[in-house]
Formats: sequence, structure tokens, C-alpha cells
Amino acid sequence: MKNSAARLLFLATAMATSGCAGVQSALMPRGEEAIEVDRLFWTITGISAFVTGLVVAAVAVAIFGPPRWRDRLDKDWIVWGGGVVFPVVVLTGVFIYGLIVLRSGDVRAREAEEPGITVVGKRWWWEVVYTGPNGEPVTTANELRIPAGRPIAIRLESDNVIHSFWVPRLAGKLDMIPGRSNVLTLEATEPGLSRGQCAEYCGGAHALMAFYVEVLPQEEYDDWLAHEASDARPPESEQEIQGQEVFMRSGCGACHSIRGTEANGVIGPDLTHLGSRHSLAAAALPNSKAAIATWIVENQHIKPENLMPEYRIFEPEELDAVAAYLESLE
Amino acid sequence: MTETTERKLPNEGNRPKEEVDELLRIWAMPKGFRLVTAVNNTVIGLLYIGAAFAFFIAAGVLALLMRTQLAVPENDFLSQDLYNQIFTVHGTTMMFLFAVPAVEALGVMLLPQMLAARDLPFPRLSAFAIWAYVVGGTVFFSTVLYDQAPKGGWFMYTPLTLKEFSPGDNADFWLLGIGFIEISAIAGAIEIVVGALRTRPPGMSLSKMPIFGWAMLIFAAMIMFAFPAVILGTMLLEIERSFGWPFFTADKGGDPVLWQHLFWFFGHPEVYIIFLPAAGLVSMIVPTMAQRPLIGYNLIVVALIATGFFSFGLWVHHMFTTGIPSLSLAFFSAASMAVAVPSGIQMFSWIATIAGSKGRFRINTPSLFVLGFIFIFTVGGLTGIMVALVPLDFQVHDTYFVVAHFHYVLIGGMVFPLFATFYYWTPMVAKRQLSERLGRWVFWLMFVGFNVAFFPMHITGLRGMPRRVWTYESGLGWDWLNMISTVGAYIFAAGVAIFVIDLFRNFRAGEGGPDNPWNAGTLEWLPNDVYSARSVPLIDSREPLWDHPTLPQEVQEGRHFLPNAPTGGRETIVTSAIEGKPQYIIQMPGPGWSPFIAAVFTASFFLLLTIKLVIPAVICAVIAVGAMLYWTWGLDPGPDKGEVEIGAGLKVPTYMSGPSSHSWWAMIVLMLVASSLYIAYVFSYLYLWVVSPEFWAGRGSPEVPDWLWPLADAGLIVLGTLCMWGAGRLLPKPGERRLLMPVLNALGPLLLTAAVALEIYAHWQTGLTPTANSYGAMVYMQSVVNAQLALALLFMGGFAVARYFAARLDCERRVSFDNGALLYYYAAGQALFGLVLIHGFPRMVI
Amino acid sequence: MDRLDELLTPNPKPSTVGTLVYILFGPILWALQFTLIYGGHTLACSQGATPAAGEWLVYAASIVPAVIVLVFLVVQTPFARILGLTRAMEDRRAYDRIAWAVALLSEFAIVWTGATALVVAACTQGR
Amino acid sequence: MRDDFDTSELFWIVQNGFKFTGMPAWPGEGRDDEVWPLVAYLEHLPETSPEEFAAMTGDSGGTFRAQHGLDFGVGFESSGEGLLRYCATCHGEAGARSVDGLVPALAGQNAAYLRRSLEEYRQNRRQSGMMETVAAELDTDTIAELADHYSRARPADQTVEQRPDAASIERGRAIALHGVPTERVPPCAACHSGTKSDQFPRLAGLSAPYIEVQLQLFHDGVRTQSPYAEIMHNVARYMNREEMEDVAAYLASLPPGAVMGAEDVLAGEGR
Repeated sequence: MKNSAARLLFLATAMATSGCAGVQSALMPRGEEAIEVDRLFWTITGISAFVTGLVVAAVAVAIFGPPRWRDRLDKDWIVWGGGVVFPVVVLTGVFIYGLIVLRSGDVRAREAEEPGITVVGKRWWWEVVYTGPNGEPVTTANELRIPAGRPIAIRLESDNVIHSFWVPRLAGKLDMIPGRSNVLTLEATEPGLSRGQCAEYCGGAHALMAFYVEVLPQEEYDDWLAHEASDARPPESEQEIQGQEVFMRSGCGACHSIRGTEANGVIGPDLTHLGSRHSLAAAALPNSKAAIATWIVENQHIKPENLMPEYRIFEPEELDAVAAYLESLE
Repeated sequence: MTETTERKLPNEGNRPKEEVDELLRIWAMPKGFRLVTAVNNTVIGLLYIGAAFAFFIAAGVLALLMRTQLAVPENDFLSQDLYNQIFTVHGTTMMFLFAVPAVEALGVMLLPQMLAARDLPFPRLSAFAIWAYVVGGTVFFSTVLYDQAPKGGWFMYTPLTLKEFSPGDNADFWLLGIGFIEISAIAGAIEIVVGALRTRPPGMSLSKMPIFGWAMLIFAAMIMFAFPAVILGTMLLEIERSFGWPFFTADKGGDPVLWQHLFWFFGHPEVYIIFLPAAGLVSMIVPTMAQRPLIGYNLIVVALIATGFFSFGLWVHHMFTTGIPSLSLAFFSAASMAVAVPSGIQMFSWIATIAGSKGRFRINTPSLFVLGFIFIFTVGGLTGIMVALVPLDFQVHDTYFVVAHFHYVLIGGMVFPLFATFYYWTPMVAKRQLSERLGRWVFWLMFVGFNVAFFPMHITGLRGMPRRVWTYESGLGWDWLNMISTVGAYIFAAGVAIFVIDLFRNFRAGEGGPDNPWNAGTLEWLPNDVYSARSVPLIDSREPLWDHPTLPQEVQEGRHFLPNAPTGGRETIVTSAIEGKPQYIIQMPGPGWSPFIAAVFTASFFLLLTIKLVIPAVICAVIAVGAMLYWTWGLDPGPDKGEVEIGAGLKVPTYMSGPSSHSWWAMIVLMLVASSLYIAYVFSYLYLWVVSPEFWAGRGSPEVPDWLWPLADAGLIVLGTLCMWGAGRLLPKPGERRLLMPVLNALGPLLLTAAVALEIYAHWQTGLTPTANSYGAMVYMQSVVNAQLALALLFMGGFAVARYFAARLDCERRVSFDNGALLYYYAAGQALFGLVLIHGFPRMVI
Repeated sequence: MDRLDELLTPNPKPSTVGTLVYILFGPILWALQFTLIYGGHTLACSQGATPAAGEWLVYAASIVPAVIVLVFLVVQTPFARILGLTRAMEDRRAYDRIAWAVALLSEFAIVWTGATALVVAACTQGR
Repeated sequence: MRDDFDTSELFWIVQNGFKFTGMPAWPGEGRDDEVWPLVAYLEHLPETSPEEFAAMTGDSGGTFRAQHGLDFGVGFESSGEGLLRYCATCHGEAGARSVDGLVPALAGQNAAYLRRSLEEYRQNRRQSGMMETVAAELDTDTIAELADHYSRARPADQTVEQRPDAASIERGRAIALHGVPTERVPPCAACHSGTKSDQFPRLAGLSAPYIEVQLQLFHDGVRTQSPYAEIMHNVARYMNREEMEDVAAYLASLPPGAVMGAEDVLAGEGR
């Protein structure tokens, strides 16, 4: 038992000192709900450590303690006191604290605006629909941007299996259930990047269904949204022009949309501003020209069972051009 | 340990030696391949626990494969598809094929010994349950070897497991495997409820029962109420997969969350179903090691009862993130708090008992495992309180934090006590003890390995790692935590491996070990043989072996009750449920092929049906039913043997019918199971109405049939009930004939069947179809539920009629009839209620 | 009296079901309350009840069983008599104590569950 | 023969070949749809007179192969006539209709697609017991010339004999032009409209049975061995039988060479 106590201590220090890798860590909160839960967590962790210590100490005394101490433990009242009174008092406190945190979520939800953002869970990616500056729907995918400092309501839906939307640094998770529409309020405290991931097992490539959330200052957010609502940037270089031509004639538009072109498919992710995103394929790959090309021809190896077929029909130069074109879509 | 005082014993003077030979002959264990015909609880129990442990090892190997895959980020040791299959099979096997059967096995093995009963009241039912479990479990587990395993997770959430997203038979294999566990769990529950309440030794009132008896009683009661929900759930899921009745499809008014409710209404109590018996075992081991009675026996009983109840108020805490209103979540959070208190009671009761040991508490392998359990379970319980706090659960739900939590609770709460049990009770069933030296190695490796493997997972989860992922990206802060967990898993496995080696080296089943090596106070440590204790002791305290050191000798000399076999066959004493006063003798069947054949062919039937070989399946079903009929034909022996003396001049009957009989009690238990299933159905009906009222009759569906239809239906049911009542009144005296009786007895079930058919037709003629929407599916599902009972009653009716003509049914020898009649009255009540619900509710809400 | 004589002496038999109900009295009321408020709250909200109505439903459904269990905790004996426990039955005191302590735990559970409505608003998803 | 084997045994023999007799297995793996008609034919054979047989095969005595110039090393130039006649036994003369609905008409088809198809048959990457044996005999140049020939041929105006149900055509048109996004079925026109990559076949005017069979093969994963087929497999796997029939009906109703969707205006006016 001594061993594990030492290990606990070691792990706790290690956890506190190692840092940077917290882009998906609930212990490095950047949102109101996450911060409140973090506080709740550390409080109850403290209580738990105390209780564990108490139990270990009591067992140690019961076995090894001097007879006088052991006699004190050998009583009915220990069972009543330790087993009934103490838990009831502690649990009542902890329970009320939990309810208060729960209520503050309700308060935040009331302050949030009507949902302007809908996230739809797909297999295995995220469709994100914003309400544009003129009230029109603006579709994008696999990345969420929200303004900092105010509660934002996000509608969560699914048209296939159950997924769960989770950005640990901002708030707890909420499921996306076919036939239902759940609303989650996010209130980010400061600008910055967070990673989120599907938390409900959704079959196949569940492990590779992640996304980034970029929190922006309000003005930057407004600018970004206006840009996002605009049509795709037309190709400029010769390679980009060739890439667009290959893209269009090869039927990519059957599933993907690039606003401002004839590609208007709705089955796969919208690619209008693909080049400006942090990642590809629901955070399965970093976003780069090379990665785009690899994805097109080898996606079933990178993300098995994903619903896009591998497009191994291009000449190397065509593939390069398509990748260049897609990367240029900022 | 009080001084022995002279007391009156049921039998004074010496008993003839032939009695022992007679007992040995009657209870002889079948040899060789005939071992599969054995029905005795010690043999069956050992086989049962062995099978469960084998599944533990097998599923543990899968766990090691997963830990190997996750040791480093972006690993490709296992493919995505295989990993998804493996974690599904690991979870399903550990929960359904290891944990529940293992504790049930301990119940079957230890309970009769602790109650000094010769056997449990329904030995063949136990045999059937275990064989169905072994065959079904093996088939289920082996699917992972040929890439056919289910991959929807052990919780099988819809719609992922519907045909659209899970084509192929994989998911059906899950449903198949679970079907067997449902059958064997219910069979076991019947056995244990009736066993704990009715086969206690004379004088052992309810409040003198060993704590393990209480734990098993509550365990069995929980199975009665929890399992039916998942039975209904699996029925709905299989019907939707096979026939497209949309219970879970949102577009047609179903709801995927309905599955979650049904699954977790079973799934959460399930955790306590596993934990309570283990806690009961600890409550048996601790007093022995402390050499003093348990402090707070009453409070531990309180804790067991309270846990049993409150655990039914927790199921939504697996669904905190589904978007249910926050006040509803708060209710479940409150119940989760309530369930924590009883655990505290038990914990401090054990600590106080340990403290009260005269001299020092004995530290040996069993007690080390108990101490390990206390530490691990405390940590698991505390993280349990964390996940019970709704907002905290929003963060940690479905992450590795939860994986850590429930392994602390389940491995800590069940596997450690189980290992303590292995070391503690081995002398009772084996020729010698397991190695104490290796045992310490086993403990320390398991304890250290466990904590190294699972403690870091708390942090992994908090750092954002979700569950059920086959790979993860490097650099998210999970890399070295996962590596540590993997190392820990291998250390843990090394401990288990040493245990297996020890088992092979030292474990030899059979009699001959020391009788009471730990100097324990309870009856399982009486000298015993295949027939259990020679005579059934008279009980006046909770630790009879401590209070009466001469008891083993008295029992061995046959100076207590039933020192012989007065009916010439297997038998045991039945006592009253509360006070433990002797009532009668049960005559029990001996070894036979029928339970084995029935089980194997039942398993084959379901298996062949799953892979859609219909004709062989039907053949298997016929054989299985035949074997069951053969088996039941030999029961209900009748009062021919008259009354016998069991000691102290007490003469008791050898046959009982009516409310005092054990078969009546078993039927009541079965009715409670049926009614739980029906309540789960009513819940589902109302639930889907709340979710999608727009599909209900008169809105999205045709109007309900005219009033005349349900009235006619109710008429048939009432008429059938009168037939059964009349048949009961007309049971002839032995040797006489009353032809009206079998006519009425056959007519009753036929009328009920007709009523079910009429109900189906009534809805069909309105144009309602079961595939159209959730309303239609639910309306016809009601008839499916009733038809099950009607089918069972047709068999029972036919059986009773056959027995009438074979002159095996009369107004004294009447149990075959009574069982059918009891079930009939229940079924009639359920069907009448169903008419009110199906025809009345839509009219009410329009 | 010797144990054996005690066992063989016919006494008025306590009611089996009654004894079980007596022991389980508290939890049964908790189960009723829990079903009532969970089902009632869900149903009321789905039928468009106001949050205030939902909360009052919870209070009402909690106070009644809480009071009944409280009465049980204070005076157990009449309950025992009604449920058919006999004065002379074996270990009557043990059953009384078990029933009392289980009822106490149930009282906590009822109060905890009912008190949630004091803090959390009814009928909203609250996220 | 009919006395020795029943239908299912015949099927098995044709599908798997006959060991030690030199009879090979059916080359088109997974093409049970090809095997069944042959079995039917074999069952019918004992009742067929030599004259009927000759009429059916167009064989008047000499070796079938030599007559049609189908020999190793024989270039298109020298035997072009014969080879084309051989193709025509199934596909019909260029510009005419094929002899059976299960066989596609080739006139006006994209040359690149035809070339690729024959190459795939030759390399056992597309399954057909009929076409694989034929393509095995062709060299790259011949394939190119054949493809060129057919792509330049003007498709005859094929009137559909049996007018399929107009509602079915309308449903098929919706699928072809807009897909069924909720079921993950993309629109056919995105690739096959006739204006896209010439690697994609033109589908307008192809017979309905042919399209249905090919969709089914894609659906069942029989046609997946080329990168193109893989893509099409991913489309067809989400289609049900009825959708395939509707799409086939719509495509068959179009005049050969038409651009899919271009009839929009016409159809709109008609209504």
C-alpha cells in the first residue's frame, strides 16, 4: 500500500510539471464549464485522497496498531460513524456542490444566443453549419471557430449513428443522436486552439474522428465568418487551374462542394475553404499539399473504413495539381 | 467462542454404519464421460467456476492484445476492425461470461454447503444452465477467432447495431451469446432464491443466515428485476434487425435512446449483481481471519439490501450526456450518492472486525487479497462518486477515466475477492491447499500490476483520451501514460499466470483436505462428502462451529437431522422461509442425460438459427423440447412415500403442493421475472409515445379497433381463466377419473392463444403493420410478449393432460397442474392489462 | 427452553411476505418516490408543463413518502403488527433493527432526490 | 448429359470446371449471372437440332476461331473485318443494337473507356467469362483500334421496345441527376453525364438490363478490381434493387449520346 501511495504522489507531480501537450486536456481548461468542472474535480480529488488515506490508516491501525487503538476501532459506533454519518455528511456537501455547478450550466445556456451553429456528426467527420452574416447557411467541416468571451449555443445532430461532441478544454461532452437535437453552450474564456474528439463509439473509424476548435476574438471571428461565407478562391497558377479542371471532370463534385464552382455534392465534407483548416479528414492528417495527395490515393490505409473510396485513377501530375488546387482554397 | 453446553440433539445414540454407505451410493458421482450427467451442486459448481475462469483468462488475453496495441501511439499491431471486435468481445465476455457466471457458480457451489443442505432444490436446472452457458459462451467467444465477432461494443448501442450500420451476422452473435446468459442467469436466480429461503438447516432463521447467503439472495432478486429489461431489449433489437420493426429508428418514431434505457436498467444493477456476492465473500473471510464474529452483521445486511435497491436508481448515470433534462440527471446523481453509503458501512464493518481480532489479524494469501480489495475498491468507489456528479461526468464520461474507474470497481470489487475465495475455499473442494508462497507472488504481482495499469488511466482520461479508440495521435500527452498502463497489464497478467501454474500443480478436486484449516465458524467447514454433511445440524447461532466445537463430530455421527436417506433417494430438508422450521423433505432427481442434452440442443437451436440454417435448427429444437419433457416427466413424485422421521421424533411429509412447496415458490419467482419483462415493455411503450406521439393511433396510424374487439378478447381470456379454475376444482381423487378436467385444462391455454390471435387480427384489419412505425411495432410487440406465455402454457397444458391420462395427476399429486395454473392466472392478468393499455391509452391521449 | 424444543414448539407463524415487506419498507417507498418523480417530471415536461409545475410535482412526490418513512422510523411497531410479524418470532429485534436502518438510508435517499428541485430548474436541458 | 447432372450440378461444373478433364473453371469470377444462362442453354441443348445450333452460332462448319480471324498475332489490319464481325455477334454492328439487353451497345462510347475495359478484361481485373477469353487474344494495338472504331461509330437511334413505367424513369432521373444524399448515393451525372472525363463511360441509351447487372456487380463487390471500379463500388453499395432498376430505366430511356440532364427543359415543358 505504501508503494501505491508513493506512485500516486509521483504521478501527481509528473502530471503537474509536464505541460504543453494539453490541447485536448480537461485539466487545462479554457472554457467556463471546463473551468468549473476542473475546480469541482480537484475539490473532490482532495476529499477522495483524504478518505483513501483515512481508510488505509484505519486498516493499518486495525492490523498493526497498539491494542488500545484497536479496541477503539472494534466498536459498532465505528460502523455507524464511519459508514453512515461521515459519508452522509460528506456526500451531502459534494452533492450540493455538483448541483450548483449543474445549475450554472443552465444559467449560461439561458444567456446564450439562439444556436447559430449546427454541428452534424457524420461517419467519421463533422459537418459544421454557421449562420452567415446575411442569415444564410455557411457549411464547412471538421473545424469549429467561435468567438471568445460569450456563451455560444451549438446545435448537435446526427443522421446516422450516435456520436458525442467533446472539446475537453471548453466543456463536457454532449451526444449527437439521430432524431434529436441537443444544444451545448460553449463559453471560451480566451482565444486559442483546442482539440476535440468524438467520445461515443460510433463504429469503424471512431478513433480517427477528431477536430480542432479555434477560439477567436470577436472581431476576428466576424471577419473570418464573412470570409468563410464567401465563395472559393478561383485558381490562379497554371497548376491550380489544371487541378480544378481535373477535380471537376473526375466527378469529385458528386460528394464534395466547392462554393462558386459546379461542385455541389453534399455527401462528403465541404471543401470551399479547405486550405485554411488546421487538419484534414477530421484531424487524421495535418493539412498540407502532400497530405492532401496522400489522402486522395491512400485514405483507406490512413483511416480504414472511411466512406470515401481511394481515387487511384490520377496520373502523378494530375494528383499533384488537384492537391495544389485544394490547398489553395483558403 | 462460548463454552459448549449440553444440549438436546435430534438423534441420541449411535446410528447404523449402513446409513453412510447408503448415502454414498445415492449421491455417488458419475464417473468418466458420464460426468456430464452429474447434477450435484459440488460437481456442477466446480465445472461452472472452471468455465467462468477459463473465460476470464481468454478475455484477459484479449485485454493484453489491446494494451499491446495501445502501448505506443499510431501503432498497427492490430487493425482497426480487429481491435473493434476485440474490445467488444473483451467487455462482453468479462461481464456476461465471466463475472456473472463466476459469482453464480460460487452461489451454486458454496451456498448449499453454508446451509448444510444436501443440494439446491433444482439440481437439474443448474445442470441445464451451466451446459447452455458453456456451449453458448464458447460459440460466442470463438467468433473472434474467425473475424465474425460483434463490433458494436459490449453495450451494443443502436443504431450502430442495426442492420444498416452492422450488416452481417456479427451483431447477431452478440445477441445469441447474451441469450444464453439470460437463460442461465434466470435459472440460477430461481435456484438461489428458493435455495436461500427454503433449504436452510432447521433453526437457521433468516437473521442467522451467513452474510454470503444474504448477498446471494439479494443478488438473485436483483437478477429477477434487472435481467428482464435486457431480455426485452435484446428481443426488440433482434426483431428490428430481422424483421424491421422500427423500435430504435428515429425516422419511424423509434428512438435509439430506448435501447440505452433498457440496457442500462439492467447494466447498472449488473455491476452490483457482480459486486454484492463478492462483498458477501469478504464478509465471510474477514471474521475467520480475525477469529471473531463480524461486527455489524445487521448493518451489513442493511447495506446489502440498500445497495440492491438503490442500484436500480442509477441507470441514467450512464446516459448523463444524452441530453436528458438536468433535473432528471440530478435524481440519478442523488441515487448514486445514496448507493455510496452502504459501501461505507461494509468497509468500516470489515475494518472494525479486523481491529477486533484477538491477537493479530492473520496475514496470508486470502487476507492479502481482501486487503488489496479494500484499498482498490475504496479508490474505485471514490471515483464512482466523481462520475456520479453530473458536470464532472460530462467531462470524464466515455474516457479512460471511466475505464480506470470501473476496472477499479470490478477488478477490485470482484476479481480480488474471487482470488481470495480461491485460496480460502480450496480446501473445501480439493485434496490440498494452493501454495501459500506462490500465492503471495500472485497477490503482489496482481496488486502492483493492477495499480500500475489502471491508475494512470485516470490521468489519460482527464487529458482527453476517449475510450474504444484503436489508436491515438502522438503528442497529446497520452504516450507515456499508455506505455505505463501496458507494462502494468503485463505485470498483472504475470500474477494470473502464476496462479494458473499453481492451479495445475496443486489443485486436485476431491475430498480429503483438512476439514477446517482456517478454524472458521460456518457450516461449509463441516466434514463433508458427496452427500454434503452427514446430518443437517440444528442451528442456534451465526457461527455454529465456534459456539459448538463438538458440532462437526455430532454431525459426522449422524446425531442431527436427516442422518439417513429415508426415501431411498436424493433429498434435503425444506424449512420455513423466515424462521427456519422444518416443513418437509424434497425428493430430488439424480444424475441424468436430459439436462445436458436439452442444454446442448437448445444452444444448437439458437446458434443454427443465427446462421440461418432453419431446418437443422428446428430439429435441434424438437430434441431439446423432448429432453426437457422427459426430464420434467420424472419430477412431481407424489405423496406415495408418506411421512418420514427426520430426527427428534419429528415426522414430516415427503411431498408438498400448494403455497408451501418449493415449486410454487419457483413459479412465483418466474412470474416476477415475467412481470418485470412486461413492465419493461410498458415502459418502452409509454417512452416511445412520449418521444413520438405523432405516430400514435388516430394521428400517424389508423384508429384503434372498435371497442367490440378488445371486449371479445377479454371474454376469451376470462373464459379461459374459468376453465383453468374449473379444472383445478375438478382434479380427481387418486385412482378416480373426471374427464371434464383434462378438457378444461386443454381448453384454457387454447382460449388464451385464441385471444392473442384475435388481438393481432383486430389490429391487422385496421391496416396497422408492425414495420410502418414505432406505434405499430409496439402494438404487435405486446402480442409477441403474450404469445410467449401462451406458448409456454400450451406446453404446460399438454403436459398436464398427458399426466392426467398417465394417472400421474390427481388432487393430491397436483404440482404439474398447479404450476401451469399459476402461470395462467398471471398471463391472463397481463393480457387483460395489455388490452386496457393498447386499446385504452390511445383513446385517452387523443 | 432447549433449542430443540424451541424449534419443535408450534408458535404463531409470522407472515413471510409481510416480514419481507417490513424489512424492505423504506426502499420500497424510495422506489415509489423515485419512479413517481422521474416518470412524472418527464411526462409533465413532455406535455408542456412549466418548470415551476415540474418542481412542485417533485416536492409533492417526495414529501409524502419522506413523511411516511419518518413515521416508520419513529414508530415501527404498528407497521410490524400490520404486516403480520409476531411478537414471539425468532430474532424479532434483528428484523426491527435492519428495517429501521434500511429505512433511515432510504430517508436520506428520498430527501436527496427530492431536494434536487431546490437547486436545479425543471424541464430544461441546461447545457 | 441431362440425365447425369441436375441443374445445380451443371451450374457447379460450369462455374468450377471439371478436374482432370481439361475443362477450366468459368473465367469470370463471381459472374454467376453469366453462368446461369449457359446452364439454361446446356439444358436446352439436347433438344436442339444441328441446324438450329448452326443458326444460333452463325457457324457453318469451319473452326469458329479461324473464321473470325481471331488468332494470336493477327493484327487488326489483316483481319479487321472478321474481328468486327465477331464482336458484332454479341454487340451488334457498330451503330446497330446489340443482340441482347445484357450486352452493351458500343457505338459512340468513349474510346478511353473502351480501351480501359478491354485492358481490364485482358488483365483479369474485370470479370466476365465471355469477354475475358476474347480480350486475352487481343494485343494493345488491336484494342486501341477497336476502341477507336466503336467510339467513332454513330449510334443508331434506338427506340426502346418496351416502354418502362414512366414513374420509374422519373425516379431514376432524380437519382441520376441529384443522387440520394441521405443514403449516400451521389448523382450519376457527376461522372457519367457525357461531359466529364472520357475514362467514364457514357451511359445514355445503354440497355436497362446491362446497367442493372453492372450496378449489381458493383454493389456486390464483384467489380472492384480497378481503381475506377472501386469508386463505383462505393456508389452502388448504397443502392437498393429498386433504385438500380429506376436508374437503369432512366438511362435506357435517353437517346444514345445524350448529355444527362440536358433533357431538363424538354421534360419540364412536357409536363
